Amino acid sequence: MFRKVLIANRGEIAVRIARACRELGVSPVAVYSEADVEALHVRVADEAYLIGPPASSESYLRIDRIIDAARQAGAEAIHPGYGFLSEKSEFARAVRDAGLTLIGPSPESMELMGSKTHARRAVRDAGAPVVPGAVEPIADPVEARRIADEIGYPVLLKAVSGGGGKGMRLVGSSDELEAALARAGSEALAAFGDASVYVEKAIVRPRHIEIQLLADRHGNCVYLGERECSLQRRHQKVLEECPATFDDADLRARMGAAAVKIAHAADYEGAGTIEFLVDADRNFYFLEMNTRLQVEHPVTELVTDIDVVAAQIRVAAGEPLWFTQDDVKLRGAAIECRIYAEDPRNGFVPSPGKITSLSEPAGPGIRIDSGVYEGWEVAIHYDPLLAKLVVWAPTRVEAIARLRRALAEYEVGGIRTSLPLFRDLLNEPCVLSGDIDTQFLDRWIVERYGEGTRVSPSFGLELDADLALAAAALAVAAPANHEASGCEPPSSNWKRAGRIGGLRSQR
Amino acid sequence: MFRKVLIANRGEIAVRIARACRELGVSPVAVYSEADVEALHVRVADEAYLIGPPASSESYLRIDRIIDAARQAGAEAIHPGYGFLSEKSEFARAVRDAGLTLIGPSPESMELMGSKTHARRAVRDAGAPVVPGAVEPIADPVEARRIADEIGYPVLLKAVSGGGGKGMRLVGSSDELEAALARAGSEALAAFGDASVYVEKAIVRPRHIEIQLLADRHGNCVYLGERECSLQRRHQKVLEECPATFDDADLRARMGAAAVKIAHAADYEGAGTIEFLVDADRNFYFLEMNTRLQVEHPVTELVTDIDVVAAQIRVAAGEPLWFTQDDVKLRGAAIECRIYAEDPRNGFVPSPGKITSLSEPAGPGIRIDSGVYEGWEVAIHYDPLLAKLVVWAPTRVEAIARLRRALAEYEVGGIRTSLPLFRDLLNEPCVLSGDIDTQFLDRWIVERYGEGTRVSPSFGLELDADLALAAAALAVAAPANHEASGCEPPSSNWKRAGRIGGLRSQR
Amino acid sequence: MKLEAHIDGAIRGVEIDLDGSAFRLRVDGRDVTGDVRLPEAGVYTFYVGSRVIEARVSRLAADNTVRVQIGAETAEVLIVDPKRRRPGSHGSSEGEQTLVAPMPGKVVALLANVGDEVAIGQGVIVVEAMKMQNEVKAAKAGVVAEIRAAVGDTVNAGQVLATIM
Amino acid sequence: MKLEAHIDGAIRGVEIDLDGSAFRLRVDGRDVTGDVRLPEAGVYTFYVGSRVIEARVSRLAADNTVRVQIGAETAEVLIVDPKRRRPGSHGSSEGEQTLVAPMPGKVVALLANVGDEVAIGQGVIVVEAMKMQNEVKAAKAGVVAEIRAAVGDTVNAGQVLATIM
Repeated sequence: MFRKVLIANRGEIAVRIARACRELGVSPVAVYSEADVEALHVRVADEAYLIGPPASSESYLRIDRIIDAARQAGAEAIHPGYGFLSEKSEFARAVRDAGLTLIGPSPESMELMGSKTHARRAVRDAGAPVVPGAVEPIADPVEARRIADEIGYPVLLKAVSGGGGKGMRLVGSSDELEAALARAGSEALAAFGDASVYVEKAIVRPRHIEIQLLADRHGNCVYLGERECSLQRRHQKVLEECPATFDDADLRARMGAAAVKIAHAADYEGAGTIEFLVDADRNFYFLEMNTRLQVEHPVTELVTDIDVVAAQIRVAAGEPLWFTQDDVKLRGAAIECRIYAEDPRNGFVPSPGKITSLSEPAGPGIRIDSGVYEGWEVAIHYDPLLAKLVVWAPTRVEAIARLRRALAEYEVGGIRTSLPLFRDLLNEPCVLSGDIDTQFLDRWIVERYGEGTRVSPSFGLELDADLALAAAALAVAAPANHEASGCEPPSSNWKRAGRIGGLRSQR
Repeated sequence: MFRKVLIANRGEIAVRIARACRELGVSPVAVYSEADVEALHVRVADEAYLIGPPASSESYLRIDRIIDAARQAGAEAIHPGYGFLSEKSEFARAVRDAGLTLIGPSPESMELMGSKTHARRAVRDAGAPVVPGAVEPIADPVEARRIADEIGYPVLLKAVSGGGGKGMRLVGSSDELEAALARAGSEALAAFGDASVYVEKAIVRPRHIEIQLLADRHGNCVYLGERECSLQRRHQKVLEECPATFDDADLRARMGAAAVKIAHAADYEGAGTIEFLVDADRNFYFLEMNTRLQVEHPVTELVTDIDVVAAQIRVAAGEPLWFTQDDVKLRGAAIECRIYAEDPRNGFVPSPGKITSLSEPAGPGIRIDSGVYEGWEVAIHYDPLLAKLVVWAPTRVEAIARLRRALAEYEVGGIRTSLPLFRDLLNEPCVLSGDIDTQFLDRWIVERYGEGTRVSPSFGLELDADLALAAAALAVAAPANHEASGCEPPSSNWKRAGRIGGLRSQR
Repeated sequence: MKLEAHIDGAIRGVEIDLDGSAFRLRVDGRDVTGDVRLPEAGVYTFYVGSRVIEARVSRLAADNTVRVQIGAETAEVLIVDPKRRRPGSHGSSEGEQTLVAPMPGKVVALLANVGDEVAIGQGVIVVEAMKMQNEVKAAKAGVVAEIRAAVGDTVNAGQVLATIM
Repeated sequence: MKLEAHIDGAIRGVEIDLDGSAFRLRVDGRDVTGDVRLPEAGVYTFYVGSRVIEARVSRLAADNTVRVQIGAETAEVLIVDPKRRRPGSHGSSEGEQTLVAPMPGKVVALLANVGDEVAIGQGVIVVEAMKMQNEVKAAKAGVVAEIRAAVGDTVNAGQVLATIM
């Protein structure tokens, strides 16, 4: 096992990795930007290295400084987390060239799976299903029409160099094709400096379901069930679950087998995720591979009992996987909510600022992976993910009840967060029944909140609504009576004589 | 299902039960003494009834006031928690007479199992092993000698009306018997107003292992594995685990079957626990039955995935158990630490007072069941249990590593707690290997801490020790620089120019 | 004391009096009496009859509103003292209101000019950060006295952008 | 500033100076320099070279000592300013020290009389609660000026039991 691991990340995931290190007896080393001197991921580390100014491009994306820090610390390995450098093959290569171990796959695996064309070919060669179409750039409208006719409408036009929905166009029939092609091309050029697009079959109302993989360097690869991540806002996941809402063991086995084949084809090592689209008939199609840890790994951990982060570190240290596919059993249901610093009731504007108070839920079946603390100033420079609330229960229905209870216990003071979104979502019949697809949330947000207009919530009970105003009035207008007095409540020997009297008088 | 449940308890267990109620869609109703107006168990309830002054005898033990409160609230059922009225059959009877449901067994079951003599007879009749001896009070020294000779030395003298170690005497050989008999009798008289004692075989270096049961009113009863509670200080449990440290499936099955037989003999309903002593040869002997929820139920919940508190409420509402013995599978290992407000390094003196800060561990595999919050004044009137830290991991070794990590994250400011005890215990080879018995902890405390003298801990690293003094000095002598400035840290745009310069200069 | 609560576009009168821990509340003609405790900073626990209602209150630095959470439900309220006709007690000197940037970012639009009358809640300046736009709104009615930022300026959190008299 | 740390029966000299967030520490002839931050109340995060050491500090109301926790390890320290020869800055007026009951309970023994000299850490009064006895100790050396409790008295937390000059 390693003696020291440098964590090339920040926020909740850096804290999560530091905890895994401690439990393995490994000393965690942090890196940080000037904005993160007092960040939680620095506070929980044994050592920390300043690597630059706040901008990511000058700090968390600086390969040279991160490798220098690892060398100075004497760390044997680097955990990249997610985002930042985690899927950059040049980082993986630089780490290897420095004689260090990257906790993740080889740069060659990253490059193979990072290229849409190569990944698609590898997946097809491995016998796993891909979305019908061709990822090669199309030469002209005639070729586009030929391919579209072949695979059948509706089709999707996608930017070859793109991602995140830009340069993407849905084409319902052949007479829309030419105009859509022109628009997609110019959007792609504007966004990515490359006008080339390709054509693939549009999967109508697809679910996003992904398979978590773990592979060692001794040829073993297992899948740890699936995750349903269909609830996305503008292609960003907001709530994930394990198992998928329809919990189909046969589909899981087929998707898992396909995912393992793909991993073998990529000569993959470490934790990775194969994302699939699943259509209404439960056909699944390869979407892409994430060659790193996912934000949503905790739901898999809770349902499979396998610590994915600890496993990453152990296989990177050369250990063979200590369990087989048959040992992986799914039990119960887990749901994760991503708590972002953004205002769901006002167009999801970012809400940085100081966290003036923090109450986190606790008790049975609750897990909080947080990167913040009371008093921390959420900066504008980075991803707005503050923490993840994850619940587990024996059934999905019970997990939802538990999540509702946990959300009522959760408060992040001083800033707006996505907590109200989850409270609202749990009143939505389609979410409760699992009747969702990847476009569901975007539609629902427009229906529920409108676009960009603040929606004021209301209380179910008139008494609660009245007391909410009373509390606000007391906090603003009479702080001297309460807050300014050092938060000291009135004497607790005070007697509510009327009440106890009332009880007594009935006897 | 009930609409409202009154929780006749306080502290962490009342909060735990309120959470279970919320998850079942049941409205939790609290009762409280004058000392608990702002207690957490009141704050998390929908309704709360003041039932008297701080002294338990005037509040939490007042059957009349609690039943009045339940009537006023319109609660259909009462959950007694543990301690207080939970094992008082007169309370169970009063609840029944009031037309309400007690979440627990019938008064008849309580009475049967609450009497040592009757319980022992019932257990023996059910074919389960009891400690050899006779629980009938002995008439004179001659009879005592006859019984002791029959069962063989060493023997234990125990008070018939007693419990908790008082009036208990270990007798190694026949020539010690008469003097021990006299002392045990006078101790028993002083403590319980009843001098009668009985003789049973002394189990040498026994383990305390107990079986968790769940029974419905439809004749179904299952056991949820065992718990090892051998680490006790003066007969008070401090650390519990599931499974037992030796994790013996055959023993578990035999003890479980015996426990179920006993429950059937008592016509038992609800959650209950059969406590056994287990000797070095893994023979087990019935010790007593606890006819209520146990403090340590979370370790069972984490290893079996069954929510014991929710199950109690559901079976009390008439539901049949929704799983069979075959469905109960143990996985992984769970350990619970009881965080008490007492000072382990100074003779375990109680340490009431205001909790001035509170940092609780989080992340994977951690569960906190707490009854306190930052700013809460821990009162002298009640049990000193503040919270329970419970960890789960796939193996006991990993659970210990996780517990160590969690203990480093845990801080309760302003008062002394048992946290340092657990940190010290996890450095003890016998605890790590599971080579423990019910007397282990009392011996170890004397060896490690001496009796009643403060032990000052020391830091492993000189730098840590020096900085500890620096922190103390800053906190005491320069509060104006820090705390008094509203806890505002220096600007986070501050540049640690030297460090980043150092990194740069190496390139 | 009598206050105005601006919530969801409406203005509701709130009258609350404290006597030790006892409170008397009047909202929209309804009277509520009971006790209130502050077990933690920002936490108001109300005891009304046998009911316990706990409200977590937090001032949102971004725009001066107060968020109140009871159970899973939340509301955002702007409290105004009608005697003084200015919101809450948040820093501005008598009669003057400063609008500050809620976050570091870039000014992308001015929605009012010096001399314009603005209503409560009316947007005055738009600041963009992380590709999201945020309107800086007037927390009281008045006249724009000064605008200290121009379109294209980079601003820091807390920087004064405009004043309203 | 120069202070004394009373820890585990020994007295250690502690000299610490702050310049913004930079600190210079001298303990037992060893020098340590670095930065220190206070991210949360009571939390001191030290940056020494590349090492990060976080100390959680809490004043124990029971007996005026300060507990410091670093990782899983803790120490209890009494800080004394030798210039003023009185511990910490905990409420007592110059030259006078009050001993208070750390919890509600019953006085079961007096270990010193008015006029007696007492040393730092010497027990003066024993209070019992929950069947456990607790010695109330002198936090500085001095002479017992007054004893305000008798054996058998019931006392409240914080009640003054004795004063030491």
